[in-house]
Amino acid sequence: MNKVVKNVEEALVGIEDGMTLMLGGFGLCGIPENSIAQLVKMGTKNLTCISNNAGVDDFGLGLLLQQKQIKKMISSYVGENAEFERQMLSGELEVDLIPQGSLAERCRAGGAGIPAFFTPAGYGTEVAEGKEVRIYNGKPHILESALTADFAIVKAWKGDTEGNLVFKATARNFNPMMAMAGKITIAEVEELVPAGELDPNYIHTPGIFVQRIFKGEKFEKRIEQRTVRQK
Amino acid sequence: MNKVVKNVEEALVGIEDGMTLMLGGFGLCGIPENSIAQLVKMGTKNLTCISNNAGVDDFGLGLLLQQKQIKKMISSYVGENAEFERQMLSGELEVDLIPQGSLAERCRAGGAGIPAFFTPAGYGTEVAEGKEVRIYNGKPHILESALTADFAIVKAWKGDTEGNLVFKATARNFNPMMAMAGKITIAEVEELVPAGELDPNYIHTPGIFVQRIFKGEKFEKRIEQRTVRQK
Amino acid sequence: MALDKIGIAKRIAQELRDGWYVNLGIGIPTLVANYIPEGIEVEFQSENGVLGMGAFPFEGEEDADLINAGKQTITVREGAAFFDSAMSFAMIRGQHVQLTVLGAMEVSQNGDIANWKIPGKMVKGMGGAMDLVASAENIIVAMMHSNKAGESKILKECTLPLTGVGCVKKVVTELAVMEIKDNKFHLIERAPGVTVEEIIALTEGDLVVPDFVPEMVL
Amino acid sequence: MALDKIGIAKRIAQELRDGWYVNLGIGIPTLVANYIPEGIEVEFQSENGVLGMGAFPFEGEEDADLINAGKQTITVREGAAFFDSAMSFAMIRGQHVQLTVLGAMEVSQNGDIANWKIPGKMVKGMGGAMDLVASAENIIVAMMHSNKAGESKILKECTLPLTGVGCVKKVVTELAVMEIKDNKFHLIERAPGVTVEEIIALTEGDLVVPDFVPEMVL
Repeated sequence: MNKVVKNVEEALVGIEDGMTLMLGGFGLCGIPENSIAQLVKMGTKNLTCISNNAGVDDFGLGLLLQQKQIKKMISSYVGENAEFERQMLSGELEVDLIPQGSLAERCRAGGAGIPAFFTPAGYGTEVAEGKEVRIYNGKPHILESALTADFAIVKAWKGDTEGNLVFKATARNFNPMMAMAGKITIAEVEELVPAGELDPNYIHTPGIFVQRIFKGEKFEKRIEQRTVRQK
Repeated sequence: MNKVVKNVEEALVGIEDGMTLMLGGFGLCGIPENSIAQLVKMGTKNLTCISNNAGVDDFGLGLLLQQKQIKKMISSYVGENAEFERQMLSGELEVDLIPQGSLAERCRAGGAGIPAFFTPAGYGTEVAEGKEVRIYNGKPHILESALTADFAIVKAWKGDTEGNLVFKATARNFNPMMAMAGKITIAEVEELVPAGELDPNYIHTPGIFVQRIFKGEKFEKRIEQRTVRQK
Repeated sequence: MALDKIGIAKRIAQELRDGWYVNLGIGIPTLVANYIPEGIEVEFQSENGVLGMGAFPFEGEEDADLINAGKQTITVREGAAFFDSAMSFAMIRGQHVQLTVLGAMEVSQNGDIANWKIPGKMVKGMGGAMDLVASAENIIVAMMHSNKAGESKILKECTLPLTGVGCVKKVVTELAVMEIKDNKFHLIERAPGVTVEEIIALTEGDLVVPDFVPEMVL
Repeated sequence: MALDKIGIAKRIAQELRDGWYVNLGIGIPTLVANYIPEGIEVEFQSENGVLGMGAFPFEGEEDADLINAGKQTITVREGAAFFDSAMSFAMIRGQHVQLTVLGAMEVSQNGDIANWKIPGKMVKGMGGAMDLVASAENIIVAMMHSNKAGESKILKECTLPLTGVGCVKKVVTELAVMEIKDNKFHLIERAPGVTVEEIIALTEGDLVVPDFVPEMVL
């Protein structure tokens, strides 16, 4: 089942103002940078973006924030982005902050047909406001619901023509769950290979979750905190 | 963190009468056969076994059924085992039949600290009796709870000294989720390799879930339905 | 003449659409894979953890670690993927599989299905069937129209413990293709040479019969 | 003399036990990895998806695809494993991680912790902290005893939005090691040269002080 589209332009066809997008990545690691650049070009507005972080001021989702294309962010951590903080504190940007594990699990649940589940994370905090609480094993848990998106955009290391994906190291992060939760899932990959080249034992995201796949033109893969030791 | 134990005898130390065990495998594919043989030898009684199937009459969990070591089975499909059916229909054996997807998800939930979740599977059937029902997206769902076990016993293809596991083809099945859900998880593997030999990108079960690992002495890997075509 | 199992499989195969992921149950449904219409591409998912199932292996090339949900040895096509049972049912429950074909002991006119238990007599378990029928958007049942005693299995109400409620959309038997809607069976096609009267006689549930009932083309 | 950040990290490192899986938060907690006591083996989990974190990379060997939860480039040890965020928090929520060390803006005597938001001023988000504190059996907080204005952060009740309730078991500051139980702080050790009086002066919460408070041995 060939899922290959020619380029990022073709891959993002159908994304419209007001839609909900999921975007993979943790910090700047494993983000779909080609697709984000294309979203800037398209100028799509009033987006709801579900993404663990919001990039930095001049890279990743920060680029969409600069252009005021995002109406609402659903994230767990946004500490590296001054423009984000400004828009949020000024009320220009709606923000729904979610514990990271709940965010991951809610995306997985959305993809897996689990509409809701109980988790201890956030009990007794702002996050639990208005949510149902139940005691399990003597501990309070809150009921969290599934997340889905009109489009999920993920970035993989290698992908094949059938949409099977493999991620590298910690660039995997949210990508596999978001791939499951998109009504349409778009994968940008560093290497696009023919079906049969990836070992079926070691596929991270089976192609059934991916509707469109393309080879990203350029990956800058910016490092947020270059930390080294001396030889 | 070295998790290696000498042999199956050492691996199964601590399993006692009346305990709850999870055992990986689908049919006879990917079952921990060395550990099952050892359980027969140990003669441990009144076990509650959580396993998708109950083996066949003379292999897999069927061996424990023959010896009447099992008090209760929690499974999804038991159609290949006449002794099982006899014990169940006569009331000698307690049986809790669970939809296969709910069984997999309940094991995962047990390992993942999710005490309960909603699923559409089983609504309107015997499985839903006594369970809470809620409508999500216009469809009724039932609340299912997590499963855990005193010991989870899984079978992997390759494992390293740190307990990282890799499964082969469809022998993966329930093994990864059960590995997550055991208070103590025992892995029997075909190949035991030094830490560092398995590619960290392609570990199916990270070692954190595994407390004991050993190389199985002998794998018969019996085929239930040998189906072939002619050349 | 009533269809044989292969006929039923062939007729169901006509329901396949290009680009679909399909889950085939044990028995007749498994045979559907042999009759994919030309020019379309589908992928088969097996709930024990494989996407991209291929043909049965050549003799001597069976791999005990590679089976389908019917425990039969299989092979995989290029582009296949293996995964665990939780991921497999994430695909099913999350409606990523476009078509489910499975067998049944009884089907009722509101779309209920029973296929896992005969109280006091037989309990094989539901396996993945309850997850499949509760989740799939598109379910086709492959079954015999009546049992060996000639009693209809196409019923007003199921008598056996249910596998799922209100979920079956289409039934293909050795005699007919029927759609289920508005709490009735609707006769769509009849097997070659089978008369509408024969079908009516073996259908206990309410059956809507249009003026013209075409014969299946296999 | 009050400890510096390294001192706090060294003291916390003494809490490590052989065979533990440990999650270290951003900031001082990250430093703990540098002071693992001899003769014990621990594995570090980072919630962005790695088990078996090693040292920082040599210059020129950084990999943009290999970072820790603080977004720092890292390396991994032999026997490491990568996984997705759902799996990572399955480890955390499922209590497979034996120790969590994290920073805090405030801690209260019933074990509440606040570290993610200052209303109207600063909102970084909770990241994985809420999952970690809600799940971990064993949580050590690394923090400063007071803020720059000299106001205590070891409180009767937190004033900032909470990250978790009743979860902190132990606090290590530049001045002291304190246990939390029975709704009180219990002074266990003092930093070298720091007096009990100095600690009392900077502790707003109820503090139980035993007759003898040993100095930390670092």
